[in-house]
Amino acid sequence: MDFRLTEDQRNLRDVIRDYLDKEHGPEVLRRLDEGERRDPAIWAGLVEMGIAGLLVPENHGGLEMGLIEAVLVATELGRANVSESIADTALIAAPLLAGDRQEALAAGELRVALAHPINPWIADLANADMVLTGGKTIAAPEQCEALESVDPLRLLYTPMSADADDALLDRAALITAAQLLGAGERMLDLATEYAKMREQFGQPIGSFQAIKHHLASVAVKLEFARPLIWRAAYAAQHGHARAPIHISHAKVAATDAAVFAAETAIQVHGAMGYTYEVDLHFWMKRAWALAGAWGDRAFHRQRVDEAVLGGTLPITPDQTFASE
Amino acid sequence: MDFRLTEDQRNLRDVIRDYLDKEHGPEVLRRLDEGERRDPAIWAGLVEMGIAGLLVPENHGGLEMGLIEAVLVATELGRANVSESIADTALIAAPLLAGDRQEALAAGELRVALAHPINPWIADLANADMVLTGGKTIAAPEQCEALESVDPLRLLYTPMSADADDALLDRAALITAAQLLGAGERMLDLATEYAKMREQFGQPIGSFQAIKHHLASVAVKLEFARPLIWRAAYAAQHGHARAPIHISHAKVAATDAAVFAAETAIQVHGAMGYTYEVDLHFWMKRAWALAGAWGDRAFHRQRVDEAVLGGTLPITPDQTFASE
Amino acid sequence: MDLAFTPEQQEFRAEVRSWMEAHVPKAPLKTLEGREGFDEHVAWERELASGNWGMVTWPEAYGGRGLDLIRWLIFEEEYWRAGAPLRANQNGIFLLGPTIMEYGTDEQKAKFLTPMAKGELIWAQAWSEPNAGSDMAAIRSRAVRDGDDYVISGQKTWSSRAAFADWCFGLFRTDPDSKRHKGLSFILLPLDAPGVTIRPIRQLHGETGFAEIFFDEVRVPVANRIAGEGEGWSVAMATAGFERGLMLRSPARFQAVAQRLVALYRQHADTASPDTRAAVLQAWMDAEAYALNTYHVASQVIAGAHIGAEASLNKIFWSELDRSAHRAAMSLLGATAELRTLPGGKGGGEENAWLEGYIFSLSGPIYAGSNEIQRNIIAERLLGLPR
Amino acid sequence: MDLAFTPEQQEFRAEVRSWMEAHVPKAPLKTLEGREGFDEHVAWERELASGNWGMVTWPEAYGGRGLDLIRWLIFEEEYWRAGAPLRANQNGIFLLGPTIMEYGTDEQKAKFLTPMAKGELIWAQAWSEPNAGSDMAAIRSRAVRDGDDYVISGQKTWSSRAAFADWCFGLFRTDPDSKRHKGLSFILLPLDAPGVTIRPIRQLHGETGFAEIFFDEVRVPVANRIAGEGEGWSVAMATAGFERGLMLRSPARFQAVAQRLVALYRQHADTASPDTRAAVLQAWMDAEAYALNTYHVASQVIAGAHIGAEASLNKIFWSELDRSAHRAAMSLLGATAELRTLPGGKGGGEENAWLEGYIFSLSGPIYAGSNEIQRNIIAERLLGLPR
Repeated sequence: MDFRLTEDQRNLRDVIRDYLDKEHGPEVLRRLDEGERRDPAIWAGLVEMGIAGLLVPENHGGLEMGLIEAVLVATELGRANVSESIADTALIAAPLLAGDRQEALAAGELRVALAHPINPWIADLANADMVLTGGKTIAAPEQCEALESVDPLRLLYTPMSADADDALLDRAALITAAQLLGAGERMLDLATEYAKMREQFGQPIGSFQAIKHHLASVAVKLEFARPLIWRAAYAAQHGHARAPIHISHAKVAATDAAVFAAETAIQVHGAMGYTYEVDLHFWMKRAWALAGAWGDRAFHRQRVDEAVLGGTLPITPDQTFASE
Repeated sequence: MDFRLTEDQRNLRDVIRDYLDKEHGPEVLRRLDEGERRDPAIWAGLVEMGIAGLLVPENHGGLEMGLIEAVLVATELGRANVSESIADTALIAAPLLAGDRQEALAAGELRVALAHPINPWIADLANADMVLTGGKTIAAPEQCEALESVDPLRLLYTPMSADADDALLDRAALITAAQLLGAGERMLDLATEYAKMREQFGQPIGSFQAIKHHLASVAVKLEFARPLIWRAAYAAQHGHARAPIHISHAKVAATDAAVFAAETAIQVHGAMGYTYEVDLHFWMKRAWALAGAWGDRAFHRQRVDEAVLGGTLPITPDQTFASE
Repeated sequence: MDLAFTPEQQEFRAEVRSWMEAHVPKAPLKTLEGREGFDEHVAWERELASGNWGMVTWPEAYGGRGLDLIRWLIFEEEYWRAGAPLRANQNGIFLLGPTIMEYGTDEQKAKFLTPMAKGELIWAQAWSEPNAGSDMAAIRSRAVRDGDDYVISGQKTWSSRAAFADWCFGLFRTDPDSKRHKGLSFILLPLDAPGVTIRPIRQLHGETGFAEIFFDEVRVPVANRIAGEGEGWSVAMATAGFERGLMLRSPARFQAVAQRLVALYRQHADTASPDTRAAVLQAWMDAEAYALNTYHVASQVIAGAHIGAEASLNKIFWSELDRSAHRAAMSLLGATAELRTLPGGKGGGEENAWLEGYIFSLSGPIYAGSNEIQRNIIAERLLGLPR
Repeated sequence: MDLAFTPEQQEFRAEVRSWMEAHVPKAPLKTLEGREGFDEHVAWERELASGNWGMVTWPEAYGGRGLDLIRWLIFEEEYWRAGAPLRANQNGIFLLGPTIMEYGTDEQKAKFLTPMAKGELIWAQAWSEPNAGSDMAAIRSRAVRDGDDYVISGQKTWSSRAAFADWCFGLFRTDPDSKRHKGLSFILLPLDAPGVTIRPIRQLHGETGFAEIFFDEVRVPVANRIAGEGEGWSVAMATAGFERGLMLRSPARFQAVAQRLVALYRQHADTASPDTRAAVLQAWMDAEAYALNTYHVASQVIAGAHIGAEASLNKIFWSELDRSAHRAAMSLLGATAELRTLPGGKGGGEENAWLEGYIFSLSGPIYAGSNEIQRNIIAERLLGLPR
């Protein structure tokens, strides 16, 4: 029992974070929003960093890492508001594909869209090379209709038939939870920086206790969502029977933390938070979008509710890490 | 349409408040708690003030007032933490009794205990002259067993068979809501006074924004519970079909406001709030007790839920004062 | 206490209802925050004025009906019951109009009030500045006296409606050596005056309801000043009082939101989580409480009472209620909450008004004095806690 | 990251489980806040010590087992799983013991630690004073040097356990001219020393868990001072760090509360309101999150990390979780929530532990540094906001 990231895991996180801080700042989001919204150079950079092949076995050209590493990277993608379909392709679909496809995927030559009945849309379908649904891959359609998300950098399409697949749903919900956590962390950072700089009544607003307490409450929410995501990743990686419950729990906690971070961050920013000029809005919109993706709060709460209040899950204090 | 208290109503409220401020302060609560918990002199004083006969017709020796006046008086009884069975007898039972009994009641010579299956206890049964249940009065039993409430000034007894009676339940829930409002108002006063006086870090704690905002939030909750109680009283007085829904709504709002006031007041008091030495605890305990009396939150929320979400109640904006 | 409407009030309600049924646009207008939708909303203001429904609380002399606040509430109930549009004219009706009636000269009343009532002059606010948001006394924009004119320079921001409005009103520093609340004057000016530049602020959802206004030596007659030079702060506080008070936030509007939310809940009842179900019911209960409190305050105002810091209780309650209601709607919509157009059957779906409403509701606890400021006011002025 | 227990850890769990099953009292003890119950709890401490379970994290040299924090967590899980009593000895185990190990002399270690481990010396805290609650630096009680003794005068309050404990530890002003954090020393003394008067504080629910301690020229050897004269503040801060940190608030305790709450919900599922159902689930989810975070922090501490202001995150989380859980229980109990004894079948009911627990939970956000102070600490030290 050692509930810490390994040195390798910390290095991975830091390397990705540093890269994205340098290459994928708010100015990139603005450029994408005013342009084509996807940029092959960004994709290439993420592939270059090894993210495409993160979960692909070494003999297929990947890094053969696991779900812990995947949620760490997903958190960084959320923190940087990356919108390329790298999370869907590399962190969700990759292990569910056949070996030859994994090879192309690790090389950055394959983009996979994910179709599941829980979502009324398919993300990034137009530029996908194939679609994963119901446990198999099918060709992407010639034509599809674009939907408009509140998040300008999200590309959603409809309609296309989708078949259920629990493994896909669980993995996708976990990776989405990690992205929500990252978005929440970034919003706390943005609001904290703003509170240090913005002055009213002759002093930084961050010196007012009301602002301090708002931001402290966000910090608490985020701090206690994080280990839920890590445990869920570990349990899923190790095939624990209760992993789906842990994933649902993590998705609920990450959603609540991110939405709370968004509402608090805009309150701290005041009217400025309401503008396109400050960067906050990109993350708020992503949080609102991901809140309902891959199972909304109601869906995931219900899964936990059935297990816990329904009595199917043993809940004595010694069961925290149980595998059954 | 005039949603104000009349001058008579304001005078009534002020007279009762002044009387109770003078005659029924915290020192009286301490004396009762250390002694017999009931005091004929307090009862006599309340009768003298006309409360016993408040709702009794003039030709039976009463003041022939209505439910608006009853909730105003009940709010003051809650604010002063009066524990005599005057609310049960005069504000709830009186109009449900036959004329000759009302006469004795108005004269202060009759105390009525209320039995209803919604409560697992009967308050003040041991010193009641009769019991009202199921729409009729029966003799009080020779013997009964005392229960212990968290509230030292509440006298509860069991068991005794009780029959349902919607009219009794509704009136009692309304009067209880008014008492909860009064208790909440007093707790806000107590916490505000404490915050002005108590110093930490070289200044009154009431100058810290966190304390200010806690208390402001309580003020908001109370302010918006009050008119709900008044409307419910008016609707019940005028026999509006939706009066029971209004009463349930008022009970929920008053309970939430009073419990929130209690939790906030103890937080503002800090460790002192946890002691018997400051007065706060009398009102907190009363709030906790009345929260579950005459239908708890779940019961009353459910009644509103069935009407509103269930769709039986018209809810267009013009229906606020509808009588159907 | 009398909670029954008089026969006259009931007749009035029937009159409003029948007019609204005949005139309210069948299809929703485009958003007020774009040019096209703004023009549609102005056309609706003129339609309202044609029925003499534009400024029902104003005196008849200025184009109103001289109604008391109870009838205003009845009017609003029927207005929202009928699903009528947002008011392009609300700055004029509720903020500037009452201010001119209280502080304006006869000439100012004649010049401004009737066109306003007719929907011919749409007003923008010019309060906030980049460094004077919650702290409005930090205003720097200046108006320098030059003969019969002021020459105005500076910048205002967060001006709602300014992108499309005709005139604006705001505070300017007429005494350059003054500090804080002193030396400010309340001045009106046309937004097409030479030297005025409007820069729409792109909002987070891409619309442009707010704007910055830049003033570069804009000449404005002294006659456009309301009340005395240097008296602007107290005039503005009276205006802010109206704003924070009940008039701008009609309870019927929130009751209509709650009603739509209940309908949305019924559509999603089988998948709603228990906390969302509770939140829906709470939103309805709170909208009711807000309506009742407003009737209570209105009754007091009719009887001559002055509403001061109590308005802060209202501001907090409606803004938090509105946010909670829309948050619950977002939860009910789940995976479709993020879509700007809800999936429909053949022929496409409808605009996701809940999403727009949620985003707008987040501004409620911020504008017109942030809820942090409102809680300070309650604590200090109503509860008497030390500053 | 390795979230599997080692075979040795599993064996350890089995060992604790089997001992607890054999030794935990079958019937609940009387409340720790009365004399009789306190004695029962002290007897339980000695029972624990007889199995060498009293101070499992302490070094063996001082009567412990030298276990790391992961095993401590396992121990706690089994302790609460078995329904074992509250710890009378917790001030000693978690606050004073570690402080003496870090700052004490060899003589002090020898004199105090082993008796503490055996449950022979029960300790009370003497931190707060009437005017030094959240603001602990405002301490006035003084210790005047007189040869090899200090002569102590003053008053402490909110001393948990003091009504029945043997000794107390606290801060006293050894430099009469000093201000705030300076000139304080950390001193231990027996509560039966001449000049000490204990006045139990009657709590709101009538029990007397807290007490005031009055010192009237109490002579205490200088050898009872921990660390140097005037160094008391930094010693106390280290102690407070332990207190705010994970050791005093075992996650298993809250998981056990959540488990009981879920069972209570099942009994009342047909009448529970939707928001209460949601609150029950949230309490369980939060107790899980708290456990995970604690394992995370414990793993870092084992690897040598220092826990500073992060402890404030923990304090807020467990205290608000505990209050929410008990609030939900009160809602579930409805009309019976107020009763001190729940109605039972023949032979009477059981004590309403939820009511006592709710009242106790209200102290969580207050003591050990109020949650307002904790939020200040998070904002200033973790987020770097200006003071």
